[in-house]
Amino acid sequence: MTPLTRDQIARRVARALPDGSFVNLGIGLPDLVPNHIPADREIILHSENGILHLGPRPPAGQEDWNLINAGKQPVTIRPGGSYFDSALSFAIMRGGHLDISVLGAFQVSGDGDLANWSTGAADDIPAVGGAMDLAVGAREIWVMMEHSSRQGQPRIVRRCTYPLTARAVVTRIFTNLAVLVRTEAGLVVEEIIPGLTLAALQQQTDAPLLAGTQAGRGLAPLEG
Amino acid sequence: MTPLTRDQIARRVARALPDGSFVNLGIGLPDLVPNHIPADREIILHSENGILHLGPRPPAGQEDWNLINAGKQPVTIRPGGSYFDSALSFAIMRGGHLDISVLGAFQVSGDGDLANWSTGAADDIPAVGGAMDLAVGAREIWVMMEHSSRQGQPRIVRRCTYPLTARAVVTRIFTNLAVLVRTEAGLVVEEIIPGLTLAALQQQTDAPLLAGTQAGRGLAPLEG
Amino acid sequence: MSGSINRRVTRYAEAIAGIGDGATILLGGFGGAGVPLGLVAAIAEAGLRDLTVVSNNGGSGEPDLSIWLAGGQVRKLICSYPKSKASSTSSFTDLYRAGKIELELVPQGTLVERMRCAGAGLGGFYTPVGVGTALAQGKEVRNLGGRDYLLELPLHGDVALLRAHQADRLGNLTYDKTARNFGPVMATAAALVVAEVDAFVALGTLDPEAVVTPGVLVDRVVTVGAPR
Amino acid sequence: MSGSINRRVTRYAEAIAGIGDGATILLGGFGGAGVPLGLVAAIAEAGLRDLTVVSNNGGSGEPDLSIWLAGGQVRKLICSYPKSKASSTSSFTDLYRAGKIELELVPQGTLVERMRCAGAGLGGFYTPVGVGTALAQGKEVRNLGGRDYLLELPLHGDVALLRAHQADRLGNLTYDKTARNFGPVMATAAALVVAEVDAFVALGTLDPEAVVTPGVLVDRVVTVGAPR
Repeated sequence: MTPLTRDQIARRVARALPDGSFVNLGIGLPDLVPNHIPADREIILHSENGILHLGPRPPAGQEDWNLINAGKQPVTIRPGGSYFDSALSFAIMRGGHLDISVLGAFQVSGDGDLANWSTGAADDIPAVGGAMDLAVGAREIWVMMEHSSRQGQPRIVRRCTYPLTARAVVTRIFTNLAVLVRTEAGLVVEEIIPGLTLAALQQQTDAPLLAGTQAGRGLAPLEG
Repeated sequence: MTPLTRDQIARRVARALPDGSFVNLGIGLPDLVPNHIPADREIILHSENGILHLGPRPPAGQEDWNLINAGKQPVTIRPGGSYFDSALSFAIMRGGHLDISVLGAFQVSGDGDLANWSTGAADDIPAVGGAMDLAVGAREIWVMMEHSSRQGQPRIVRRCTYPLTARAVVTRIFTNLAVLVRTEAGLVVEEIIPGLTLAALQQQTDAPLLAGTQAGRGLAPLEG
Repeated sequence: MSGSINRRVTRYAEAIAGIGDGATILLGGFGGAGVPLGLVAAIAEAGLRDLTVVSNNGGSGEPDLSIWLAGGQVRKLICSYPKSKASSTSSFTDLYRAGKIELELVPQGTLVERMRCAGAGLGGFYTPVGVGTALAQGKEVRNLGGRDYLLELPLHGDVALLRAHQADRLGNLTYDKTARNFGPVMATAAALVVAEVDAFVALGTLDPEAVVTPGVLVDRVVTVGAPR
Repeated sequence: MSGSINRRVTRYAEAIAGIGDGATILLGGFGGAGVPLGLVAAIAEAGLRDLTVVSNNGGSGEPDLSIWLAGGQVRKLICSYPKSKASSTSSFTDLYRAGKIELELVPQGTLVERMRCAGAGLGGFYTPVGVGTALAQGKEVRNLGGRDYLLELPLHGDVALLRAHQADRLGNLTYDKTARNFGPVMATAAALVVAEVDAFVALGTLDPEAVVTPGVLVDRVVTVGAPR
């Protein structure tokens, strides 16, 4: 029973992105996704600072600091890309024009509430950036994160204790242990790493889980 | 005592446009203004359909029907001109970015109310276009019109009887008889055609008039 | 990259496939500039009925919106300037006087801003335009910062039909001169966005700085003169 | 045409002339892209105090907003992301922890939309962003069409300081790649708009289709590297 590595989570997410989709990748764990997009799939990446169809980081020495992503890192632009101002960029995000927004998170609730912008600690410098905008508007909001915190606390919870980013938005969760989908009935486990039982997964999860099989879906092995 | 012709009113308005100003000219009487702009003055014209720095109508046979003004007539663009979409065009109008909007009118009240979009007649096809947007937002709203209607009714009134375009917006009125400025104290006549007395002008004007001299301004002869 | 995305369709019938009776159509153009005449003809030919049409103008007697009006295809027009020089003989005038068409008259800047509002995922906005006029009837008036405003609500379309200049297979668009007008905003405000273009160009041809409508907003592109 | 309009100024001192203590400054840029570093330096040198600064970021330790913060010039920051990797040692962090600076934290899309609202002459707008979060505190929540929204108000500047790519004497601007970001909107939202550009070009050089900020929105242009 081996939890996925961060790169394996990214690989699982990358495989789930439909061919031809327009996607925003948040900063943090989602940064790893582009490295794993299958070669036969055309995925158009958007970044909040006003660019569509980002390409990879350029070779050292060829960075253009006017061509960066939301993480302020140098990137490239692919043929068919475009630049636009922040107003249009956020209209694209908030207006439901992106297929998927992939975000990191501190916590997700069974109701799809998302907490990913602030730990709420007293000495934390508050900073929201585009997090709240990204969490509202895309047709699907996916979260990728470790299943538990470094202190071993569940991150999939009945109710978020960290400050909320948005309510009832997350549709799918990819962790190092499982893939979960939010349904009317609740959180359904669709994939689980081989050797881990649903009962054992539930022990590491605060929100109640349904097996894919219970929901009439298969419960498949999670592979990175 | 000769009232100004339509072209003379246009010439008076054109002389009043400050060098370097950004101006929107409404349809109707304001159409005549560009012909009279003094050669040593640079006036940048805006049209609501998304163009800055319009030039004159092209020679016959060289019309480009993708290059038109708000009156749907073919125009040209001058060096330093630009195209933009309707959202930005109306943001420029409504957001106070134009120096002057010059409009035709049916009626103007002493309080600066403007009526220029509908006669209110029962069989009139209602059509507002950009009239209400143009009447709100420019730093100055100027009206140019005949002093009286074809039926001899005053067009400068205590209260507009035609449907309003906007309230308390007009700052200056150019007619075939006079130039008037709206002040805190009321409508001040700044210029009047030679031979016409203020009393005679008042007879053709429903709203009360103040002489420029009363308001501590000169009362100058109106020349087209 | 497999190049799997291709917004181009080769026939007008494909360009308008799936648009049904009762649809709300955002129709681009100001006067004669920016009206997708080929798409207009295709909708006329398809005989769709009961349409709600959002258009700055009401048809000029040319083969524009006029032919939908003449064909009795339009139930309601949302418009800033339904009059035209050809008004006295236009279909709109006849239908309106006969009470056979519904008109929602909207100041032009409010019209475009309501579509932008829809396209940007906002719930409404306050505008000073129209305060104290007949067009404020039934609208909430609110004083904010000492000035009165009207509350205006988003205006969504089921479909936007646009005229653009160049397009690539990702759906990126440029426009030609003042034919740009409502196109870029309508492209944000409809569930299905279809553009009729002068030219379809290879990917990488369009300058990323000069793309006006990014492809993420566009679903189908058809070239002017394509077969029905 | 006499060519009497000329937005160009030759010195940074001229570019910032008239900006006073207590001004609200809209400062362009996202991360390091689009920050007008020469104008930032000029404001620092002028020693202006008590500034309210609207900026997406809070300074990175580079000679950006950081130098105004370090110089104690900023009373209040309106910002989406005041943290930086250099946070633990940044001026903002120190000032904030010491209670010496006021922070208004605004989601990035709301920040740009509030400036657009101001620039477009609107009175406010309803956004779904932030509903049910700590950033909704004190804001009106309103259900429109079945969804909850927050009322957000326009954000005006006394001054906008922008970084653009090319300019002509009428003030028309283009931008370079993702350095465009907040520039085009900030140019609409301030009483005085000053752009620092890579190059000043002859009138007629810029393609009218590719001008992003029309000159009507711009008051002064200074070229990077101009004398103080």
